[in-house]
Amino acid sequence: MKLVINDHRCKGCNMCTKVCPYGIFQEGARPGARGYIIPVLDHPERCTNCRLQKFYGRQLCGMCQTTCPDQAISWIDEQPFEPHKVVIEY
Amino acid sequence: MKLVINDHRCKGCNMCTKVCPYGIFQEGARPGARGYIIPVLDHPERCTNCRLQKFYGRQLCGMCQTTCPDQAISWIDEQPFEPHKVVIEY
Amino acid sequence: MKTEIRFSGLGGQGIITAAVILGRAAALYSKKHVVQTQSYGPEARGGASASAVIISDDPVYYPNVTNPSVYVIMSQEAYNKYGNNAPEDALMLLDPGFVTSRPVCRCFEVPATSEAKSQLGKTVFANVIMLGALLEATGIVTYDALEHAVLDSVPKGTETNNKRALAIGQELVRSQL
Amino acid sequence: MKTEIRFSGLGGQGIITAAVILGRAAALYSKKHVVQTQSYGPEARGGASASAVIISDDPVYYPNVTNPSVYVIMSQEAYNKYGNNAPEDALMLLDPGFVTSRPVCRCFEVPATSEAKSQLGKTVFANVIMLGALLEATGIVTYDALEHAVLDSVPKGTETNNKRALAIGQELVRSQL
Amino acid sequence: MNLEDWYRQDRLPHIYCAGCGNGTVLNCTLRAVQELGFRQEETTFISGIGCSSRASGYTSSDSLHTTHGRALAFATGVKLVKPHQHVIVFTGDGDCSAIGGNHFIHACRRNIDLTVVCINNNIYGMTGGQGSPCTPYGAITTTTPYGMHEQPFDLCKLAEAAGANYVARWTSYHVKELTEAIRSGLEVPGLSFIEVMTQCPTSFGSKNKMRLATQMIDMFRENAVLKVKADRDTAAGKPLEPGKFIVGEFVRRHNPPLGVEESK
Amino acid sequence: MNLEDWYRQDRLPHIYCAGCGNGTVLNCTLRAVQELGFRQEETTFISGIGCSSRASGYTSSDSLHTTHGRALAFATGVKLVKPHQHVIVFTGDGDCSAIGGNHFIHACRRNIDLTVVCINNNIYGMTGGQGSPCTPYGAITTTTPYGMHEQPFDLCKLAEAAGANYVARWTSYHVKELTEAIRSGLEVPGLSFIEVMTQCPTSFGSKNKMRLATQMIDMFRENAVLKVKADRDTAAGKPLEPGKFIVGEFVRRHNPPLGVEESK
Amino acid sequence: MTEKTDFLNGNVACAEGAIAAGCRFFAGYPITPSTEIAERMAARLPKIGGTFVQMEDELASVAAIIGGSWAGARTMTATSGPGFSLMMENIGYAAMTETPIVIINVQRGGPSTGQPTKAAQGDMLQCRYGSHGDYSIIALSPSSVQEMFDLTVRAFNLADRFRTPVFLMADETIGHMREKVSLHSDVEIIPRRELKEGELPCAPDENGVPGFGTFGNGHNIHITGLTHSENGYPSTDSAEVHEQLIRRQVGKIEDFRNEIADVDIVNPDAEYIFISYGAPTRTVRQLMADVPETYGHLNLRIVWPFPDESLLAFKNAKAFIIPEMNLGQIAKEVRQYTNIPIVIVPKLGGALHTPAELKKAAEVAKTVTKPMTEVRL
Amino acid sequence: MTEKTDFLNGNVACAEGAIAAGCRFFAGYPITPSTEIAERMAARLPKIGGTFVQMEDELASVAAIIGGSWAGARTMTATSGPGFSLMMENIGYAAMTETPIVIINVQRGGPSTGQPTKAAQGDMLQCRYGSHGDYSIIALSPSSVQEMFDLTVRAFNLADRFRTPVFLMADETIGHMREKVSLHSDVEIIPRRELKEGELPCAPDENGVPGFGTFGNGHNIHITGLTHSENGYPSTDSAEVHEQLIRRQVGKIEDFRNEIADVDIVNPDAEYIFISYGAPTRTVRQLMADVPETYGHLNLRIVWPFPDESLLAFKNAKAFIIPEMNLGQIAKEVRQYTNIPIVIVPKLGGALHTPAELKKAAEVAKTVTKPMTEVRL
Ligand SMILES: Cc1ncc(C[n+]2csc(CCOP(=O)(O)OP(=O)(O)O)c2C)c(N)n1
Ligand SMILES: Cc1ncc(C[n+]2csc(CCOP(=O)(O)OP(=O)(O)O)c2C)c(N)n1
Ligand code: SF4
Ligand code: SF4
Ligand code: SF4
Ligand code: SF4
Ligand code: SF4
Ligand code: SF4
Ligand SMILES: [Mg+2]
Ligand SMILES: [Mg+2]
Repeated sequence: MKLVINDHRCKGCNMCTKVCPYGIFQEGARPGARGYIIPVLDHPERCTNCRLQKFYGRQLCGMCQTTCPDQAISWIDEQPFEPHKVVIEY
Repeated sequence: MKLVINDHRCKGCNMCTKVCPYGIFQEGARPGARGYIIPVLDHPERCTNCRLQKFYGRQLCGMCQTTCPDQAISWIDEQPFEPHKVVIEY
Repeated sequence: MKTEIRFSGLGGQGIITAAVILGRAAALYSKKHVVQTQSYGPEARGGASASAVIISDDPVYYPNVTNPSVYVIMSQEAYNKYGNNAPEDALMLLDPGFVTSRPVCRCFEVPATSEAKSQLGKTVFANVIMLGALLEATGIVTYDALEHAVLDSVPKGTETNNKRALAIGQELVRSQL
Repeated sequence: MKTEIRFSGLGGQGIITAAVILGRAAALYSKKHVVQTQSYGPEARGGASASAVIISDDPVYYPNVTNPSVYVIMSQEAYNKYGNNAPEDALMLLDPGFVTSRPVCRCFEVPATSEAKSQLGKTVFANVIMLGALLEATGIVTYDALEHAVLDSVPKGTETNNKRALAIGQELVRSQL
Repeated sequence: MNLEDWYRQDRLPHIYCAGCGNGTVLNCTLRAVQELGFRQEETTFISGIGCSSRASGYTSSDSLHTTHGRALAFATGVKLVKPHQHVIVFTGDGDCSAIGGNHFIHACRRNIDLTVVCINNNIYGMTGGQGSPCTPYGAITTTTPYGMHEQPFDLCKLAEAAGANYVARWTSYHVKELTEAIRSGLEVPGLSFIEVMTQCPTSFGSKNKMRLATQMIDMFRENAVLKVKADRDTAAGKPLEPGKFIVGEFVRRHNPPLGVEESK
Repeated sequence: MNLEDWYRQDRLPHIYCAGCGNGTVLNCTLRAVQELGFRQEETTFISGIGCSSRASGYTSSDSLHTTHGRALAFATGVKLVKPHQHVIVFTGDGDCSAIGGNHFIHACRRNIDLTVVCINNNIYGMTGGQGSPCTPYGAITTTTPYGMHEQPFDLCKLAEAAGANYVARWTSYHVKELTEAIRSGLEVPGLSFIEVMTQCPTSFGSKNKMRLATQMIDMFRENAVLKVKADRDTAAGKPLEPGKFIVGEFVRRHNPPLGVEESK
Repeated sequence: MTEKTDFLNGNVACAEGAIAAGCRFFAGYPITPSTEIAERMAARLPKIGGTFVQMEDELASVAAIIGGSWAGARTMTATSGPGFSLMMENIGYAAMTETPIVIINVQRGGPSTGQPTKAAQGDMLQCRYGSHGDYSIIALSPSSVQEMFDLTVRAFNLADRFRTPVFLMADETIGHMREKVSLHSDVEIIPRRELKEGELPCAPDENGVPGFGTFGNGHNIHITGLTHSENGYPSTDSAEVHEQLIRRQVGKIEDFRNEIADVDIVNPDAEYIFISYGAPTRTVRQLMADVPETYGHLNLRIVWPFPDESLLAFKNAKAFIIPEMNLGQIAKEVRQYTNIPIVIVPKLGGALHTPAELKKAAEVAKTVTKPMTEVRL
Repeated sequence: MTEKTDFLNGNVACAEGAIAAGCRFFAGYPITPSTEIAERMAARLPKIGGTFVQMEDELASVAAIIGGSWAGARTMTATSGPGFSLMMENIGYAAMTETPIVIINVQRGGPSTGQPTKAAQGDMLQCRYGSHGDYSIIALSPSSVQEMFDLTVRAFNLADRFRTPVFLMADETIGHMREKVSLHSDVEIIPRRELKEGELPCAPDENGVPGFGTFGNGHNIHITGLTHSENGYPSTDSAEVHEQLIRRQVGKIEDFRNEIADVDIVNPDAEYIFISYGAPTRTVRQLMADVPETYGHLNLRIVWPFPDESLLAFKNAKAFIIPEMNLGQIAKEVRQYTNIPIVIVPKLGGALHTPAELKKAAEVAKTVTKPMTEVRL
C-alpha cells in the first residue's frame, strides 16, 4: 500500500503534519496544481497503514485520513515491482 | 372595614372558600346579577382584615383577595352607624 | 319553505349541540337543505353562546340568519341580545329559570334546566328537552329524524335518558298548546 | 473618457482592497466619477477574487464592466477566467510568480508578491505594489491621489512600507518602459 | 400608588373563565410591583398571545400585547432602549415554550434584565385546549385524544441551563410565595423567570377529571413539593413520586446581566 | 459499502476554506455510518444553512439541504413518516442554536430518534464571521468589534435540560472519540446530540489570533478537559480554568423516544 | 362507490377530505379558526396508520410536512393568518424544491392578530406573493362544506401532479359552518410521478415537472433551496441556470393555468358579471336565485393561477363586479387581463356581503367607465 | 452644513444614513448581501450612545425594533430575502400597531436561499402583500450609493410621519458597489408626533395618524395587534370597528400616495417611456445618456404606495417599458392605472439589464397593442 496526497484536493492546511504519530507529513514548500502548498511525505513506509493494512486486512491508524478536511489522503495499491523499477531518463 | 364581594365581577369559582383560614366564604346557592352563584359570607367580622386592618394601618391577611381571580373581593369603609340602622319595610 | 332558528344561552348549556342536532336531523334524516352556524368570540370565554340553523326546501346559499322565525333562549343575556327584537309573528321557547322577560310573539316557557335536574338528575339534558319542545311546537322535522340525530350525537349509555328528555320537552309544550 | 479596470486573483491577495483604493483615489482625490464592484460567491470561500473599477469623466450609470481596458491579474485561475479574452488594445499587469500564461495585449510582468516578500518582508504589500505599477503604466490618477487613498486605507504604522510599496511598483514598470 | 390603581379598572371584569388562575397571577404580580413602589411610567408590561398573555391588557401602565411567542424579543427592544424601565413579561406555557422557545432561551442566555412571569396551565387555553410542550405525559387534550405521548419540558431547568439569573416555580395556590418570588425576580438584575403552575379548568381540568377550579387547586396543594423537601428526599435516595412537582427558588446568581443601566 | 462510497465524489473538492474543520467532521460522521454498516437507501442526511450545513451536499445518499435553522423540523417530518430511516442532521452553532434554537430544544424534548452533529465553530462562518450564541465572551467578530459581551450557550447542557437521550462533546482534534460518539449517537434510540468544537480559521481564527487552522487545533488540544478529569476536579473543589471546556459523553439515558419503529 | 353522508363543519370536512386523498402525515400548530382540522387529524390519523404531530410553531409545521413529503407521504398542515405569515420562508423552499404539500389557510380578519374569530379573505395576495423571489403556486377556494372536502382532495392531486405547494384558501365562515357532506371514500388519486432510473432529479419532463425522488428508494438525490442545476446540485453563480430554473418552475404552473382552471360560468350572455370565490360566492348565488337571468357569474374554485381565459366567456360583459372580503385583492389580478371596467366591492370585519349589497353594487356597475371603481357599502 | 464625502459601498452608506437620521437602536441577524449594514452599526452605535444587538433570528429582530420604537428610539433592521420572509408576521403587527420602523431589504436572488450573492428585485410584491390581511406600507428604492444614504434618512422621516413600517428595497448591486457619497450630518428630521394629553392613543388626527404614546412618558397606553378601538383596547367582535380601523390605516398612506411620491420624470413628451426603480434605473439612464431625447423615463424612488398620477405626466405615451430584475412585479401595479400597453422586461439571475437589451425592448414596444407584453431577453 502506498500513501498519497491528492493534490487536486489538498489545500495545504497541514493538519496531517500535526496528527501523524510518525511525523510522516512534513510542511511543504512549493505550490501544487491549485496554488496551495502541499505537504511532502517523509518515509511513508513507516506508516502503520502502509506497512500493515494489507496484512491485517483493515485500516490500522488512519488518523491523517480521518483528520484531513479535504479528503486528500488515501492509500493506493502499489504496482507489483513498480517500486523497484528504475527508469533512466536522459 | 367591611368585606364585600363585587357581584358584577365574581364568577363563583369558590376559590375564596378554599383559602380563607376562618372559613368566612361559604359556597352560595343562588345566581347573582350575571348568573353566577356567588359565595355568601359567614361572620365576616372574624376576618383578620376586617378586624385589624384599620388598627394596624395595613393589610393583614388578604389571602382571599390575592387569590380571587376576578378581583371581586375588597374591603369598604363601614358607614358609621350604618350596621345598626334597622329599616323596617312594610 | 325556509325556516331560520336561533339558539342562544350561556356556554355550557349545550346550545351549540342542540343546534347541531337539529341541523343533523333536518339535513340527514329529513332531506332538507340545512346550514348551521355559530358565533365564536375570544372576548367571552365561557360566556354567551349562540347558534343558528337554516332549514329549507331549496339550497341555502346565503348562510347568515337574517330574520329567524323561531327562537330558543336559555339566558337573560341572550334574551336581551336576540329575543328582544323577535317580531310578532315569531315563535319563542325560553327557559323561565333563566329568562325573566317575555316577548311580544307566541312563546312557550320550557323549564328545561329544572326539569332535567328533577326528572333526569342532570342539567346536561336541558338542551335535548328544549329540542323535544321545539319539535312539538314546530314540527320542523319528524320525531324519528330528531331521535336519530340525538342518538348520533350523545355519548353511549345516555340514550334512554336522552329519549326521555325529548319526551319531556314534547310534553312541556303539549301541555301549553 | 471612461476607463474600466479589472483586478483579479486569489482571496487573501488584497485584490478587492487594491480596487477600492484605486476607486477612492479617483473618486475622492481626482474628482472623477467612479464605481467599484466585486464578485462574491459562497461557492468559492477563500478562492477566486475579482473586482472592477470604472473611472470616468461623466457619471457612470451602468455599473458593470463590459470591456475593461486594464487588467491586473494575480493568479493563473484568474488569468484563465478574465485575462484570456483581453483584447489586443488592452493593458495587462500580471504577477509572474502566479501567472504563467501571457496575453496578446501589452503586458507588464510585476513580481509584486516576491518583491513584497523580499523588499518589505511581507507579501501583504503585493497589492499596493501592483497599484504603484498600475499608476506608472496608466497614469489614471495622480501619484498624490493614490498615495492619499492608500494612506486612508491601511493600518496605522504601515504607512512607510506602503509608500515604499507604491514606489517599488512604479519602479518595476518604469524599468520595463 | 394603591394596588387597585395598578389595574386597568375600566377593563374589568376580564375575559377569563370562572375559576381561571390567570387573575390570581395578575394579582400577585401587581402586588409585587406595588410593594416595590415602582412608578407607573417606569413600568412596562409585555405579553404574547394566549389567555395568560391577555394579562398585560389589565395592568395600568404602558403595555404591549404582541404576537404569539415573541414577547421576549419585543421586551428586549424596549429594555435595551430604555434600561431604566422595569419590564415585566407575561407569557403562557405555549407562548413561552412552544412558539416562543427560542426567544425564551436567548433572553435567558443574554441574561437581559427582564422579569418573566410564565403562567403554565399545561395547555393552550385560548385556542380551546390543545396540548402544549408542558402538557404532562398521558394527559388528554384536543390534540392528544389518546393521551400525550411526548415528554414535557421542565421550564425551570431550561431557564437555568440557558443562563437566567433567577429561577423559581410556584402555583396559583401559593399566592404569598409567588408574590415574594416575583418581587425577588424584579430585584435580581438579569433575567428572572418565575413559572406559575395555574389552573385552566375550562380546557385542561375538564378533560382531565378536574372540572372545578377548586379541584385543580387541591391538586396543586397536594402535588407541589417544596424544594428543600425534594432536595432532602433526593439526598436520601427517594425519587419524586409520579405526578408531583417541585416548587421553590431554583437559581439566584449574579452573572453579568444585559440591559441594566450600568452595562450601557 | 466502502467509506469512499459515502462521499459524493463528483462534488469534491468541497467549498470549504483551507484548514476548515468541517471536512474532518464529515469524515468522522461517514466513518461512523460506514462502521455501522448502514445501507445508503436507509440513510438520510439533513442540514440547515451555513458552511457546516453544506456537509449534507457531500454525502452520498438522499439528503435535504433546508432553510436556515430548520433542519430538525424537516428531519422530524422525514423520521415520523419513515421511522426505518437513519436520519443524521448536520448543523452549525448558528443554525442550531441561534435561529434554530427552538427546533433544537423541541427535538430534544420529543426525544425524536435523530442524530444531530452540531459543528460549533463559535461563529457564523458562511456569512463572513459574525458573532454566534456560542461565541466566547470577549471574542472579536465582525458584529462584536469590541468583544462579545453576551454569555454563550452551553449547548450540551441545553440538550440535556431539554431531554435528549445522548449528549456528547468532542473537537475536530478528537477524531477517534468523535467517530465513536457519533456511532453511539446512532445506536442510542431517541435524540442524540454531538457537539463538535471545530476550527474556522477564516472567520474566527483570523480575528482571534489563530490565523492558522493548526493553531486552532493546538488550542483545542490544550483546552479540552476530559469529563472524567473535570468531574474529579469539581469534586475536589477545583473549578474549570477560564478558556477550558469539557469534552466527553455527558448523557446516555433511555427515556421514551419518538419516531422509532416500535412507538409507531 | 362507498359514500357516507354526514353533517359536519367545513374544517372537519377538510380533514376528512385529506384522509380520503391518502394524507397520512399532518404537522400543525393550533390557531383559530383552523384548529378543528388539526384536532380531527389528531383523532383520526393514529387509527389508520398515519401520524399526527403538533409542532413547536408554524415554521416547523411546514418544514415537517416538506420532510414528510420527501419521505413519500401525502402531507398537510392547516393554519390561519398569523401562522400563515410565519410559513412564508418554508413555502418558498417548497416552491424551489418542488415539494408537493397542501396548506390549508382558514382565513380570519387581519392584519396581525386582528379578528381571530371572524371571516376574511385578506390573505389572497399573500398566498401568491408572500415569500421572497419569483415563484408560482396553486390556490383553491371552497364555498361550501362539500367543497372543503372535494377541493382538499383536489389539492393533493394538483400538488402531486405539478409538484408544488397547493393552498386551500378557505375562510372562517366556510370552516365553521355545518352542512351535509358526502364523504366519498374512493376519490380519484393522481399520484406524483416517481423519478425514473437514470433521470436527473431536477430535469423537467414534457410538462416541465421533474420526477419525484422519494427518499429511501435508492435515488441518492440531493435537494436544496439554493439555485441548482438539473442534477440537483447547488449552482448559485450562473445567471442562466437560475433564470432557466425559475422560468421552468413558474411556467410549469402558469403555462397550464387554463388547464388547471376550475370555474362555474353562469349566464355567460349577461352584461354585468359577478366574479367571486369562497364565501361571497354564496351571496352571489343567493342573489342569482332571487333574481335569475339578471347577472352573469364567474365562480372561481381555483384562484391561483388565475384562469384568465374564463373572462372571455362573457362576451357581452360591460362590467365585472367583484365582491371580496378584503380591499379588492383578486380584482387586481382580473385587471391584468381586461380593459372592461371592474367594480370592487370590498367588505371587511367578518360579516358576509348581503344580497342587497350586491344588488346595489350591480346598480353602480351600470354607471362606471373607469378601469377600477370601488363601491363603499 | 457639515458634510463629509467618502467612498463607500451602499450598505455602509445606508448605515451612515440611519445614524445621520438619528437611529440609535439596531437589531439584526446577519444575511448576505445585507450583512455589512449590521456590521457597520455594530461598530458605530456603541460609540455614539446607541445600541446594537444581534438577535437570535429575523422574527426577533423586527420584534426588538418595534419594542425599541415604542421605547422612543428611531430603530432599524436590515435583511435579505429569507430573513425578510421570516419578518412577515411582525411586519403586520407593526402595521396594525402603527409603529414607525425602518427595514432594509438588500434583495438577492430567490425564491428560497436561491442565489445568495446575486442581485434581484424579486421581493417587491412580498414587501407590499407579504403579511396576512389588508394593510399598506411605504417602500423606497435606491439606485445609487448616495441614495442608500439619502433614502434611508427619508425612510425614517416617512416612518415617523405616517407611523408605518417603511422599507428600503435595495438590491445586491447597489448594496455592494462603491461610489462617492456625501455623508450629510445635518439631515432634515421630521420626528413623530407625541400623543397629546387627553388624546386617545389610536384616534386619528386630520391626517389619519394618531399621536405616538412613547412608553415611559406616562401615557399609560395599551398597544395590541388585535383589532382595537380608539382607546387602544381590543375590540375584536365589531365589524364596524375593524372596517374603520383598517380603512383608516390603509387610507393614511394610500390617500397620500401622490404626496409621498418621489419620482424623476425625464422627457415627458416621449412616446416610449421606461419605468424603473433601483438598479435597472442605472441602465435606463445609461441608455438615455447614449441616445438622448429618444425615450421618456419615470424613475421611482418610492415604489409603494405607487405614485399613479406620475403616469399622467407622459401625455404622448404609446407604451410603458418596465425593466425589472423579477418577472414583472411593479408592472402589475402600473397596469392598475392605465390602459396604455405595458412592455415587461424581466431579467433574472443577478446580471443587470444591458443598455442594448433595453433598446431591443423599446423596439418591441413600438409594435405592441395588448395590455401586457413580455420581452424575453
Ligand atoms: C402565530 C400564531 N400561531 C398560533 C396562534 C394561535 N394561538 C393563540 S394563543 C395560543 C396558545 C396559547 O397558549 P398559552 O401561551 O399556553 O396561553 P394560555 O391561553 O394557555 O394561557 C395559540 C396557539 C397565534 N395567535 N399566532
Ligand atoms: C433566514 C436566514 N437568515 C440568515 C441567513 C444567512 N446565513 C446563512 S448561514 C448563516 C450562519 C451560519 O452559521 P453556522 O450555522 O454557525 O454555520 P457556519 O457557517 O459557521 O458553519 C447565516 C446567518 C439565511 N440563510 N437565512
Ligand atoms: S490535512 Fe489534507 S488538506 Fe491538509 S495539508 Fe494534509 S493532505 Fe493537505
Ligand atoms: S495512517 Fe497514521 S501512521 Fe500512517 S501516515 Fe496516517 S497518521 Fe501517519
Ligand atoms: S374567589 Fe372571587 S370570583 Fe371566586 S367565588 Fe370568591 S369572590 Fe367570587
Ligand atoms: S382577608 Fe384572610 S381572613 Fe379575611 S376573609 Fe380574606 S382570607 Fe379570610
Ligand atoms: S380557557 Fe383556561 S386559561 Fe383561558 S380563560 Fe378559560 S380557564 Fe383561563
Ligand atoms: S468560513 Fe470558516 S466555517 Fe466556512 S468554510 Fe471557511 S473556515 Fe470553514
Ligand atoms: Mg397555557
Ligand atoms: Mg458556525
